[in-house]
Amino acid sequence: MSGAVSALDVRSVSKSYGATVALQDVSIELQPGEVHALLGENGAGKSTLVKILSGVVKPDVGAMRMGGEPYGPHSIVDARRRGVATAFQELSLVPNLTVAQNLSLPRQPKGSLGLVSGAATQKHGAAVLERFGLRLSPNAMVAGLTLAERQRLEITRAFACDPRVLILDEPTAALAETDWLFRLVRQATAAGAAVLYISHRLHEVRELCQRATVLRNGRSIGTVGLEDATDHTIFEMMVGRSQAEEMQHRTAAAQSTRPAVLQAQGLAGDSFKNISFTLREGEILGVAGLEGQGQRALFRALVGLAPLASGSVKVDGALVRLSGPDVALKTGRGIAFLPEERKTEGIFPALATASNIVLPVIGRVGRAGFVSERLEREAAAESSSQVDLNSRYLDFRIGDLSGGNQQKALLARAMQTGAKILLLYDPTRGVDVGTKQSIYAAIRSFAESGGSVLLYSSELPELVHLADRCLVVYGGRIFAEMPGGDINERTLVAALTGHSMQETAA
Amino acid sequence: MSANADAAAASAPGSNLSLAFRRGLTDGAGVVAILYVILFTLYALWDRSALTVSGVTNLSNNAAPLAIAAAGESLVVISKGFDLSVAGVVSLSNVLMASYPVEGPGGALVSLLICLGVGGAIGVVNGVLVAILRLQSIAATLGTMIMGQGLALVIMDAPGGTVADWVSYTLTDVLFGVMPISGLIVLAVVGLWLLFRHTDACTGLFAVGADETAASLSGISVVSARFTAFVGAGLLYGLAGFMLSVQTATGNPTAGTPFLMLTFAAVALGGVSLTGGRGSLVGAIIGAATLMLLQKVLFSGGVSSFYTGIFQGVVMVLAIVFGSLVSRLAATGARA
Amino acid sequence: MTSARPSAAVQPPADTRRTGRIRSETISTAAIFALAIILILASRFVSPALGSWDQVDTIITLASFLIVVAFGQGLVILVGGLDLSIASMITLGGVLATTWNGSFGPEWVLIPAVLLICACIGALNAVGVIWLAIPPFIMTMASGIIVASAALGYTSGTPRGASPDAFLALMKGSVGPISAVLIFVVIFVLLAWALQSATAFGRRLYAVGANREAARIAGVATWRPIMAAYAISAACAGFAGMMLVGYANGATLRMGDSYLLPSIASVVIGGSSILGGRGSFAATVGGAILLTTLGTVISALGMDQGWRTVIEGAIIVGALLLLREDLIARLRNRSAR
Amino acid sequence: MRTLRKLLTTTCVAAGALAAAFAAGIGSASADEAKKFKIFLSLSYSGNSWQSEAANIVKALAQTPPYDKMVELKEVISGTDPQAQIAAYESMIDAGANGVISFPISSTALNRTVKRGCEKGVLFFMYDATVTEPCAYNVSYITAGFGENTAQALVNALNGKGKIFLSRGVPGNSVDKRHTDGAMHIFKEYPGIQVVAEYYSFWDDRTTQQETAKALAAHPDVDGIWAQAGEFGAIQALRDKGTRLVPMTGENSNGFRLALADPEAQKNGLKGVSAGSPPATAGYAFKLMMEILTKKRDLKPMNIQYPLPWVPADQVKLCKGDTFEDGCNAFPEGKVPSSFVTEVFSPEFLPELSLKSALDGAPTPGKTIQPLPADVVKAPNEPGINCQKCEPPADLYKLTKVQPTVKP
Repeated sequence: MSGAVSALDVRSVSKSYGATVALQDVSIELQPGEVHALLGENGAGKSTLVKILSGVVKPDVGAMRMGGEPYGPHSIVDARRRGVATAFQELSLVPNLTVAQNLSLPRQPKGSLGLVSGAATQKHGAAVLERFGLRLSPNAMVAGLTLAERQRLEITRAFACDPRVLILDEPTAALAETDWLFRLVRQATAAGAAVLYISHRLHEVRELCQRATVLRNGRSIGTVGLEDATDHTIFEMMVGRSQAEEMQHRTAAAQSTRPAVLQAQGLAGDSFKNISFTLREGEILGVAGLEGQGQRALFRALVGLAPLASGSVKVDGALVRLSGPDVALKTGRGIAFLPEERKTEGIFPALATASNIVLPVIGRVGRAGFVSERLEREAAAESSSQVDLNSRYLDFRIGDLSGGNQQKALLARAMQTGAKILLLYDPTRGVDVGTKQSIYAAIRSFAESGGSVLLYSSELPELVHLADRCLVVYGGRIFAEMPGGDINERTLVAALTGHSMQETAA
Repeated sequence: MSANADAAAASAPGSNLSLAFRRGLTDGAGVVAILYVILFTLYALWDRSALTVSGVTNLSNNAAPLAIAAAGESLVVISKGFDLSVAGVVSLSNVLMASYPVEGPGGALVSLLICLGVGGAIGVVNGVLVAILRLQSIAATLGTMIMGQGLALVIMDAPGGTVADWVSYTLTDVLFGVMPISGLIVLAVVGLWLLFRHTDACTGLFAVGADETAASLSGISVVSARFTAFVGAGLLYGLAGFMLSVQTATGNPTAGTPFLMLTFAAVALGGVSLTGGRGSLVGAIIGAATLMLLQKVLFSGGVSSFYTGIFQGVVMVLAIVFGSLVSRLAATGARA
Repeated sequence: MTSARPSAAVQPPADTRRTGRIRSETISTAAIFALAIILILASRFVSPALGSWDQVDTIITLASFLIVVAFGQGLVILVGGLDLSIASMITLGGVLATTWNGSFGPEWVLIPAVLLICACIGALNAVGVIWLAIPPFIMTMASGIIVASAALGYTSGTPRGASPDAFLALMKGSVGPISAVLIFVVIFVLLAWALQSATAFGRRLYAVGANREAARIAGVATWRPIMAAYAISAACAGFAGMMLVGYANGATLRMGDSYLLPSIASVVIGGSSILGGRGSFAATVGGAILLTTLGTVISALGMDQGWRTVIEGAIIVGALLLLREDLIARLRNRSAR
Repeated sequence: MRTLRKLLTTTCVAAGALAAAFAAGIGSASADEAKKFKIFLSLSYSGNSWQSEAANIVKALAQTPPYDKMVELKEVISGTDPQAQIAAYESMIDAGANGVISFPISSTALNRTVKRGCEKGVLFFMYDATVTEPCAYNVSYITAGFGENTAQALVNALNGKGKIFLSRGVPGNSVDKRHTDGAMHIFKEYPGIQVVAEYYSFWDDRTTQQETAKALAAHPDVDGIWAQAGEFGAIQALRDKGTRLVPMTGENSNGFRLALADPEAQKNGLKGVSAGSPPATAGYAFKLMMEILTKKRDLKPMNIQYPLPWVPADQVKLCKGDTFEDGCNAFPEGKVPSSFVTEVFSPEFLPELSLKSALDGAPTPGKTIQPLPADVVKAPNEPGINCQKCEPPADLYKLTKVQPTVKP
């Protein structure tokens, strides 16, 4: 990068909370018009850096310059005014306000006598939505939007203030297709903006970014040009050691001979209809679909979290009525569910990791209703080893753990229940490469030991690598079913978008 | 692209009108208003005097103090807090007005300013404790409530004193032979609220009440939102104390105590979500009016006074259940 | 499996994180009790007779009611609710225990029966909260009003009859030099603490309170702990009512009114979150004792009621400021370094 | 969805039922529209026995012939909230009441409404507590000097020196203030008397017991207690600490009178006098009102003083029967709760009443209403108690029941 004055220049910034060191001597430099990736495992300090750049927290030491000027925002608004806008990973939209209001926070357009004008707000909102090709009603309550819609809105809001530096933290976590986002990014960079792009999906990064800066344990390891860095080297920088990523296809055994453990017959519900499939013992049945194709409702319905309008579910051949997760656990060989949203549906931040893991079976650790700390820890340790969760974390509050380890703990909880049927909804959302490996391994060994898995993933490679068979849902229906051999990204993508029925059928 | 398509599909049912209507129901004001109408009909059926000017005037004079206090409380509740200090502020402003009566319109103004001053001051203290020092609102305001009650006792150790006659008679009177002035004052509060609805501060209030982190990441200052809520509430409590004094025309160091539970009942009845972020000051006001009306209805209904409590309780529960059902129906209806 | 173990490579930013919930709570608890003790010692300046064992004994006796009530209140708050019906439940417990005393049968039938009735009413609160989605605040307030007026009607204003002997013995009796109620309080606190902090049930309470949806997904039948919490709260209140009856040998209506706010206050001063999911009973006990001590010391001050009240409020605020979470956290980190 | 609908319907049904209940209520209310006096009984409900006894005897009298044929009595309970009582008064006036007999929650807050009622020709009779509105009849013992007399009695019992507690009533209440002012007027004269603790008992036994316990922790060496209602709690607090009792004065609870008469207690140091607020006032006020309504008596609104009961330890006498006969003034243990206020009866004013009336509000079989003595005792003016802007008499706090036996 030649002498052009950099859009953003961060020099040896450090930040620590109490005794916890989050960032130490981190430096990063963005050129105007470039898309710069920020890589690192969960807990490497990416989020902290984002917070500092966007003015949420102040660094303890370190210098920041923007276009040559010293840059030290004392609030988000200030940062925005100086031209730094952020789309946060934990979406920063206010649920009980409308799309339009959210787009104009914190200052809404004023009408006569300095009062907020609803009409103007709506107009402004509509304009923004139009400009960024978002087909939402400006009056819709954010609470009513799907996760993906919210993510788009979050991104749009960041773009809307035409920043000189744009920070996108995990912008695709909830998006299955990225064209829309990438187009926007390219437009912005073409206009000379610098983009700091944070994602765990390396293929996205390679597609979009020119350079990448890698963080590890709160330190900046270095910056590399992406075209001359192999995945291997990048992983090495991230996890500190060569990262052999081997994913062989599971030998698609003659699954059909194994007994069926979960049979769905003509299920219909909130946003899906006429869903039928059979999950067999030791099988990993993949579910592929763009977001909002009804898969979420389907999964929730299978553990009784959402109502079933019609259809029948058989577990171990017996007709069952699943009225709630607690019932599902006790049904047949047991059904456990790994939910979509870790923070809101998964963890109990204030409780220790061990307690989080054993909660479903808390009654079983100890006697006479009294919990034995020892038994609890043993049980937790046992199942956390299955998901390769370091046992030292067991005593921490789970809230203090990195997202990846939280996810491992939640998977451990699902296995802890002893259920032999797991419904995993996007188990690797927003977790780092290493953790993904551990989770894959855990899922496989679970299946090999006779467990059955229904697996939805927003990342196709996962399905390609893990699934024995794969269902493709589209518009709330099963659009295609492909046996292990046929699963590859090309056919999947085709099916996902609802095209080329005949090809997949063939 | 297809993603966008389904995104649009999911958020299709957002047509302006139905939305406004739904919001009207879901923020509770609608439901409690219906309840009020029903009760008032019963009351009018059983008591001829209900529809006379004096009847209406009594109702509004009776309800005004609680209504305004509830209005204040709802501000804090919307921002996801509890404010017990209402009891202290009402007592304090009441004894102040009775100890230092000032005659005439000017006097009324002076007294009003005193009351607002007291309320505002205690509101500021609450704001500092809760918004800045981040104490739990229910605990902090318990403290300020007790202090307020104490000060009231210091100023006046037994009921007595008189509120200036001009103030107490004029403000409980009727304008143009039909409109009770106390009612007008409540309407004024409603008007202020409707104006406030159109400020960034108000949006901030709701945002903070619903999701503090998201709000702050959206650039809203949580501190100032909370602070505004408590100060605004304090001012309204002061006004409530003023109206109470106007009605009772005298001072009583424990005058505010009954307001504590009643305001919360009114707020909840008015459909303001006690978990924050949802509700309307109007709802709280109607809720208060409903509570006061209920006493009258039970009286004219001739319910044995031992058991009036049972009816009050049942009505409260029914109102809430009904409200939540209607709003949920409205919501689900919109989704379908 | 051959895939590497990156998580091993991730150093936890700082091991002080290990000092999780547990220690911060022990610290705040210790802090509260410290405050109470300081108050007692300081009260010597008010009157030399204060600060004696005698005073401690008085305080424990007077605090015993609050402690019992606050336990129930604490459980309800822990599951994200609030119980405003306890005032009426205290009255109900007292009224039933006295009016039925003798007529209902032996005490070992009477007392459990009364507790059962209270528990059922508590369960009804839970039904309203869980299935009718009524805000706990309004549900318990309403049921409180209903129960109160029912009691009023039932006794037509004058509760008759005397306390069951068991509670006379509990409140007046003594084992050797130690008063019976002191022993009772110790046992009750131990049991209650164990129930909340060391049982599966307690764990579920925390889970449900912290994140009801997550608890449900994790396979907890969330309605059970919630209903249990409300039932226990009501039963505790009823029991406290009977203790009060034993203390004054007679019931009056509204005898519970003076315990509603203090019960909430002791829980919150004890550092529990009013929103649920956080808190320890030990700290709540501390809160209850602190409030009672404050009462005794204040009432010994030789100034008029107004100023006394002001000071009482000021001290409560002061205590809250001292027990602020971030202060405790700072202490914790320092101790962890 | 389906469940929602179901719930919705059920609530509707419930609401319907409620309305029906109302309808039933009004039915019964409008049923007997005979030529009866509409009388309303409006009381605060501190829920203690004093309040219900007062209410009960009024109810009992209203059912005693011939009143049972003339009176339609309706009771309204307003809790402790003046606002609620104002609303109640308004409703009563609008309902065309002939008379309202009431325990006013506030001495001043109700004036406006009372005045309005008077203008509409409603008789307002306040018993025990008072209002400062001149158009209402106040019937009360308050002006009879409870505070100063009991204080003097205590001083006498202590021979003019010692540490004492003041167990007061409700903070910010005018009655409590009047009593305490009277008492302090006496205590101030005796430098030997030292008030070491002053606390509020809310006129309730249990609260008195708890507050006294607190005070005892600070001052175990107390020599005497001056108490308002709730006094029996003070004795229990002393007993909780041991056997030692001290001289004390208090009001009229049966428990206290029994204790005064109990030789054991006397041996342990209890002596004193039982005086104070008599529920009988309510009955007296009611009969006065009826006599005016029935034109048997012509009386302009005024403040009427009810005699202060005064029973020193040596005059406590247990009743054999169910009412005060031949000078008895307390009931044997177990017959009534210890918190029962004995002064419900008055052979002079209320011969119609018996224990049954006081406890259940039922008339005494065979009794009929007897006329009241012709002349009533006018109460002296007391600012803030029974008049707004008026001069207190020069001899306010004059002793009427005891004389000083010790020089200051």
